[in-house]
Amino acid sequence: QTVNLLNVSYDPTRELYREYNEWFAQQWRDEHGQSVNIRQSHGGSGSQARSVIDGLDADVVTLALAYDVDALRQRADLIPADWQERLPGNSSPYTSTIVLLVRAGNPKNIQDWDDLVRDDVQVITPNPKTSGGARWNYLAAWGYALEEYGSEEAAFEFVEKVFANVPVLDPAARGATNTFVQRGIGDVFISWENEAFLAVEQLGRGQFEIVVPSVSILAEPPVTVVDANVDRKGTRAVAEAYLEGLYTDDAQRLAGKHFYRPSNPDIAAEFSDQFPDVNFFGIDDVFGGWDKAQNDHFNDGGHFDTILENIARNR
Amino acid sequence: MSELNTSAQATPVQLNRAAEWQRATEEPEWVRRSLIGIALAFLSAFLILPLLVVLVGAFEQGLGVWYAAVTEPDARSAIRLTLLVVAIVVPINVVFGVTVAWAVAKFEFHGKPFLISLIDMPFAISPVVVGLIFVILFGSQGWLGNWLSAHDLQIIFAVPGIVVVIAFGTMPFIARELIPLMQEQGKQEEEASLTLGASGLKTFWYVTLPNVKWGLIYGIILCNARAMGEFGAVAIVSGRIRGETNTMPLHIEVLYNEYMFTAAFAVSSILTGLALVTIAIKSTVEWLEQRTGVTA
Amino acid sequence: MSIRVDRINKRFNDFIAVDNVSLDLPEGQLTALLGPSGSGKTTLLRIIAGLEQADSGHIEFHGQDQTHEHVSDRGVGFVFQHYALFKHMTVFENVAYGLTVKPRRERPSKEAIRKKVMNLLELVQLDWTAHRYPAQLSGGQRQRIALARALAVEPKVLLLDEPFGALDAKVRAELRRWLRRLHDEIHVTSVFVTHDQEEALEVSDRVVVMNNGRVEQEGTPEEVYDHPANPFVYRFLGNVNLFHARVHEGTATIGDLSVPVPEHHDSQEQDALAYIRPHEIEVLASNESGDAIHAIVKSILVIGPSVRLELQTEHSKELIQAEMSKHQFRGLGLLQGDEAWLRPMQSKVFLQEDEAPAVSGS
Amino acid sequence: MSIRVDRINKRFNDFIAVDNVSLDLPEGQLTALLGPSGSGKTTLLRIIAGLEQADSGHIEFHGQDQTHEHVSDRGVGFVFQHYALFKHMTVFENVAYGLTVKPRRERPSKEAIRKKVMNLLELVQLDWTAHRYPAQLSGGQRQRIALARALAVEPKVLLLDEPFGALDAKVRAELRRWLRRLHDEIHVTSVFVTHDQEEALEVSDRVVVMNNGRVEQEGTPEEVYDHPANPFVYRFLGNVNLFHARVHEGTATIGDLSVPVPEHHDSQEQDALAYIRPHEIEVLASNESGDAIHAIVKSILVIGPSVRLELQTEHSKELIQAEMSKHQFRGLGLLQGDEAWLRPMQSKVFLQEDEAPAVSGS
Amino acid sequence: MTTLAPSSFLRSSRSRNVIPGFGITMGFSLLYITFLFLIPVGGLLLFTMTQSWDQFWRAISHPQVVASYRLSFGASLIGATINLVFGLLVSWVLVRYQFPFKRLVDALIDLPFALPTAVAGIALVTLYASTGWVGQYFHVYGIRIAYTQIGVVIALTYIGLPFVVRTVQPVLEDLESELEEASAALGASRLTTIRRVILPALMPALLTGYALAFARALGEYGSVVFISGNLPYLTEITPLLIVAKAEQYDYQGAAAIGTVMLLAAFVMLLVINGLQWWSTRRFSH
Ligand SMILES: Nc1ncnc2c1ncn2[C@@H]1O[C@H](COP(=O)(O)OP(=O)(O)OP(=O)(O)O)[C@@H](O)[C@H]1O
Ligand SMILES: Nc1ncnc2c1ncn2[C@@H]1O[C@H](COP(=O)(O)OP(=O)(O)OP(=O)(O)O)[C@@H](O)[C@H]1O
Ligand SMILES: [Mg+2]
Ligand SMILES: [Mg+2]
Ligand SMILES: O=S(=O)([O-])[O-]
Repeated sequence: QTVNLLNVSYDPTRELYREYNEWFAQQWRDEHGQSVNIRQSHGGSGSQARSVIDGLDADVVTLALAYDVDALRQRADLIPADWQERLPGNSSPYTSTIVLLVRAGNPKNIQDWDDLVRDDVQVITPNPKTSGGARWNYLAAWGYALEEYGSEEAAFEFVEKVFANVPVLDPAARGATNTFVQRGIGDVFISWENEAFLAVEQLGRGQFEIVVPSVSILAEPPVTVVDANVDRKGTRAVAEAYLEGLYTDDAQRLAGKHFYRPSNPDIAAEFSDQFPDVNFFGIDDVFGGWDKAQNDHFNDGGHFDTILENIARNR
Repeated sequence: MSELNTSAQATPVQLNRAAEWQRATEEPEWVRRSLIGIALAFLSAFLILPLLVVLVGAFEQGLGVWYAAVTEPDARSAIRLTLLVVAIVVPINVVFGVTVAWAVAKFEFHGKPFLISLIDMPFAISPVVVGLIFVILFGSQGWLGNWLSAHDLQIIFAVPGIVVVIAFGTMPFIARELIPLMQEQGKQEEEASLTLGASGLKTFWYVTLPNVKWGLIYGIILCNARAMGEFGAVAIVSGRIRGETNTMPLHIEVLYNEYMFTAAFAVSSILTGLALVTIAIKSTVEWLEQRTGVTA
Repeated sequence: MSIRVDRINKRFNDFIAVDNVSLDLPEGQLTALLGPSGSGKTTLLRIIAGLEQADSGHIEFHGQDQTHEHVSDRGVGFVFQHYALFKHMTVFENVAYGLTVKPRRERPSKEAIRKKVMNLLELVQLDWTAHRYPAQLSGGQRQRIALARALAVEPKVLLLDEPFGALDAKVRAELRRWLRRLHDEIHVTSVFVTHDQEEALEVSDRVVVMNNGRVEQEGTPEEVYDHPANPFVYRFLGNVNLFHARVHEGTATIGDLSVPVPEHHDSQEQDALAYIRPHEIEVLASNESGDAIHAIVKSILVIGPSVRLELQTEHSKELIQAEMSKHQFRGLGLLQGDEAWLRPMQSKVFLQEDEAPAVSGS
Repeated sequence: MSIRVDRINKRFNDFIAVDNVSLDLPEGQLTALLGPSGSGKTTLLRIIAGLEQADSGHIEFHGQDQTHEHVSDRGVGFVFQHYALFKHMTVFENVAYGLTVKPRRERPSKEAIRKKVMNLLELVQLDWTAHRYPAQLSGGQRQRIALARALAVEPKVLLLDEPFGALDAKVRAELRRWLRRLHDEIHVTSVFVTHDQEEALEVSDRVVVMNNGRVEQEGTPEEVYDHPANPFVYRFLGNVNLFHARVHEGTATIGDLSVPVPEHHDSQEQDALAYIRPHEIEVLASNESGDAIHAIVKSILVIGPSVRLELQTEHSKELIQAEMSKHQFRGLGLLQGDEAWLRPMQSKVFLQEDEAPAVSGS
Repeated sequence: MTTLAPSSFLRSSRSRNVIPGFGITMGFSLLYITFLFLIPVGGLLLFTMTQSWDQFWRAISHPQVVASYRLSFGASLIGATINLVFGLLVSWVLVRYQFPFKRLVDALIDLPFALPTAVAGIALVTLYASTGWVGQYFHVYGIRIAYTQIGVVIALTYIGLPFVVRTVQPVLEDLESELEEASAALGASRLTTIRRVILPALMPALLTGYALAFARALGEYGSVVFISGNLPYLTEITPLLIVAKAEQYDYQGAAAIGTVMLLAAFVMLLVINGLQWWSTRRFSH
């Protein structure tokens, strides 16, 4: 008989998991003689976590950031506290970063984060309140400014200026990509690296260029089994195998193919041509972990709300 | 003036030219033309152009691509789910619409205006709020969540939840078409039928129903279209499981978010096509009926 | 099938629509319920049909209590003022309806239904409209179809609510003669509602005059016309002139004229009003007998075969109307402004406290 | 203001609604346009008002050509069958409407408007309704308000399209007398449309009888009633009996009875029909003079003040109707089934080829 | 006899009317409304009340939320007003004039009812983005439509379009031409007749259509998210904010704002039905 597995994921992983699911199903059948049917759900990372908390029957979640996954524990006790220790690399089988996507020939001559605060530049990013990717965007910019200008105040001011240049704030990463790519709005799109590649390689060959900023954040999209659900459904084995499979060489290559940075250094090396070197900083180092970051920046009354208020006041 | 008079006298039986005289209920030709022009321009901008966008988008890359997009398994499943939901929701709403219209139109009771307002409410409630309501009620963190999971009942993120929010949002359509119609019809034909010995059910079937047939069909068409097209509420309670809980509008959004614009428009074109076909059927039949002079 | 209406009461909220009405409507007769608007005619008729339930009282058909029977079991034929034909059915289907909705066991065969319907359509002289829809017929034709439809189920009694009310004068006049002839042919006990006194007098075997939910008088058309029981009926059944009079011991005096009123033989010098219809006034060019009422001719109106004079007297607030044939009028040789003398040929005197409120203005 | 209708033609698609009609309507008179349904009365009235355009022909008011004037400039008052009152305005606002829409220069002051409106409302005896909405009035009251509204702008001519058509019999009878009196007071040239011949005869100074878009006859009510120009007018103005007759050199023979018909003095043994109204037939209990028509009394119907007999003779396909007063009838002492003899007091003989198609059934 | 009260209640409603079926139809209707509507909506209100007044007030009066009200109400008002004007014009043209393809145009009016709002949103943004079919011509003059408040207004106009037309059309069809003729005969110009006779007669229908279009626009989500820029304080509509709150696990805040929307809708409907009741009571027989 068939096992059903539900993978609740965030927006930009669609293409990756479509291919990985096929690979895994094949693998599982070969090894266990059992067919597995993997169902996918995609959306903004936060909204997906919310659905799982409210009862969406996910066996595994593969979200954009640890905070959203941790919400499954904090709000519904679906996973144990040590969930992030269960798999290598903070449970992130692949990583990514935030880059800048500009139009072909880089007409606005955008080279680094500093160019995003120029008056003549329009910036596209989704809304950090609802999009996981956007929170990485925000934190990347903040981290850059903190390093460059040395103070929290300066970083605040910098990020405020960036968001003051944002004309459209889509709820999720994919909407923002569409806005920049399809509708031609904005001069620079702060984007997941993988989304940026997708745009350059597939959506509009020759129409876009990737600009790698001097520093950026190391984005670790984590994965986990949803213990409460798999135990109830009796799918733990296959669910765990599904996630562990992500660390196999084949899967790591798939991740690379879909422009995620493989966590396995050997496989990563195979893709070194594809991924430029970036000066990374990590969320734990700069922001003291996701909980604190979320609390300081994104929760109601956090820095981001103040930034929005300031922008509205100055407009 | 004098010239006109003399010519009139010279040939007294000349035909009066229409241009010299303005009918009391009509506007001058130029006003008429401009009004038609403005109205058509407005409708083109707001109705025809979006329609064209969908159709052009759908067929831009040829019929083959269109066909592939609408027969792809996820699309098929979205279509199937949508039709399933419609097949549940529309009949329930027909029954509700007909019964509530019967009660409201044929009987006097206290609180009638209040009841009518209640029926109207879903028109005005944001779909988003509707979705939220059912998450709060049936979500696993919600009030009935524990009980539901204890009994292994899945409402939201499954077909029942989608059915419920769509039924909620489309509740007024049929009732609102029928109530004024039945009120206007009055009770005399029903009374006539009863005096002729017919039972209540026969009276309803042979007399009431044929009289409100077109209102009912129109209501069904609208209810059906709305049920197929409901987005905001479904987006919140569906869980967006590909091939499983994605209705057509959600599937369209998925496709759009996967940069498959042609496919998105192709699936949209099915919904649009269904809407157009039902609208076309409705007006053809109306026209036929007018021509045979049953209503005059 | 005779109809017995026994102490029927009906109120709507606080309004008494039918007030303790009892009636016996004999078998095979055509009875008119006549009364002004709002007098409760429709309500009473609907109670007889079972379309409305009385608050108290009984309805019997041929001695059988019907009070608790449902309308669909009473076997009444009901004809509505606005026809209430089924718009979406052809004339044929309309007339056949009552037969086709019978339970299967009692339902006649298709052929039998067809025959019966065509017979009825012939009866109402509209067999050629069988395949039309009601919308394609004139008002008068529709009303005849409504009648045929009611007759198709062979009702025990036929009830008609202002059947000609929606039709125009000429068609109405034709149709009422037609109804009379039809009734003479089929002889089913019938009750019809009207507020047109001419219609009631011309068509019916019996007239029931209603006012304010009560029966004011009932009897044959001649009885109620010639001997109205009270001022209301007097006024309601036609134009009437009012003269001031004094009544003393069985004699009423209007000016010089004395009229015997034996019914008031015990009155003493009481103010009264004499009711006299326009055609019951004899108009004289000279006061030969010396006991006529003096008047001045104010206007002369020739209406087809008859002539109406308006005359001024001292004994009436308003102008007195007198009617006569053109022939008679020519004999008088009166002109506008001339003097004339009036002598009532027939009259009815009501003491002042008797007088009912005037029939409403319009 | 006199009205002149000059060779007006109007067709709707292929249907000729008004067929070369010319009329002169004298100043200050009340003219009735009388005719069956579809005869073009409304169309003609609307052409006079300027609500419809004639295909050819002219309309003149007091010698001034109006053919190309817009309705709002013709200064006509128009009263519609269904009142056409403005529902969202009070009675006062309705009547004031025509004054308030005048261009500022011509518009009377507020106070003047108020006065005028209240005067008009008094004229139609409805000043107490000023602040009501039309929905709160009865049909008859609404029609009087419609009239007041039309009069407020002091129209040169007043046009009324079946003003009483929507009212019930009793109210209609009252309102037409009221209209007559009103017209006698204000004397504005008026045309009103009706298909009720009694209404036309009673109210108007002149009657224009129309049929199939043409004028069949015009004249005073007495002229058209007493001397109908053709069989159509004869039938249309009231009940009529038809007798088979033969006409030879100025004499018509019905059975034993000879009637002089000088207008047919050159006819030779021609088949003809004699038209005789029910009240123009003298009914005798015995054939004393020997020249009456033999008949059998088939039915006797007492309708209020008069009695209608239906009699069978050999000289008419249908039953003959005779009418007389109850008084006369009593003198005859006839019973159903008795023999009787008929003698026409007045009649009109039309040769067979003259006969117009019968007035339609209903 | 102990059950006298309820049974006599049922009897009394039946005795007034020989038409059968009151009990069963009324019963089913009430049941359906209760389960599908009253209980859920009551649930939302109860849920809202589980928070303190302070919490509630803070949630609904946050400046960002207030800004979204301003946009939602403002754009809905403008959209409904545009629909009022053009809806009247369109129904006038459809009822009074003849032109080619009239039936087709008439049928198309229902399209916004029928087209899924997401599709509408995507189609509208395709049209009105600065690269879009229409938007590009405005772009030349520096006018942006999509992603601005104008875009929101356009989406809300689109989805409310049928309401005014479909409420006004039947009234206009039934309007007796005699009223206009009477007005003309009394000397009024065409414009005066329209202003003083026709418009007042259409007013109840216009208001109903206006209120329905407004109420519907207020809650609209699917089509707007695509075409509005969703910028907080600027182009963020209230329903989006409700969604955003829910996504951040703040159900109480979402419910609080949802309750405000619910009450607004309820007030709208009360106004509509009140107007109708008032006008039928006053002007119709
Ligand atoms: N369903 C009802 N609810 C309240 N009042 C009613 C109802 N039906 C009738 N009435 C009132 O009862 C009274 C009698 O009405 P009914 O219809 O019997 O009069 P009618 O004699 O037929 O008058 P008309 O000649 O106008 O038809 C009227 O005053 C009417 O307003
Ligand atoms: N607008 C129109 N289009 C087509 N035919 C019309 C129109 N108006 C009137 N007619 C036709 O013209 C003929 C005369 O109509 P009109 O209304 O003048 O008759 P009428 O004498 O007033 O009849 P009624 O007594 O029924 O009102 C009728 O056969 C009618 O069908
Ligand atoms: Mg009645
Ligand atoms: Mg007419
Ligand atoms: O899918 S996102 O959460 O990155 O928007």
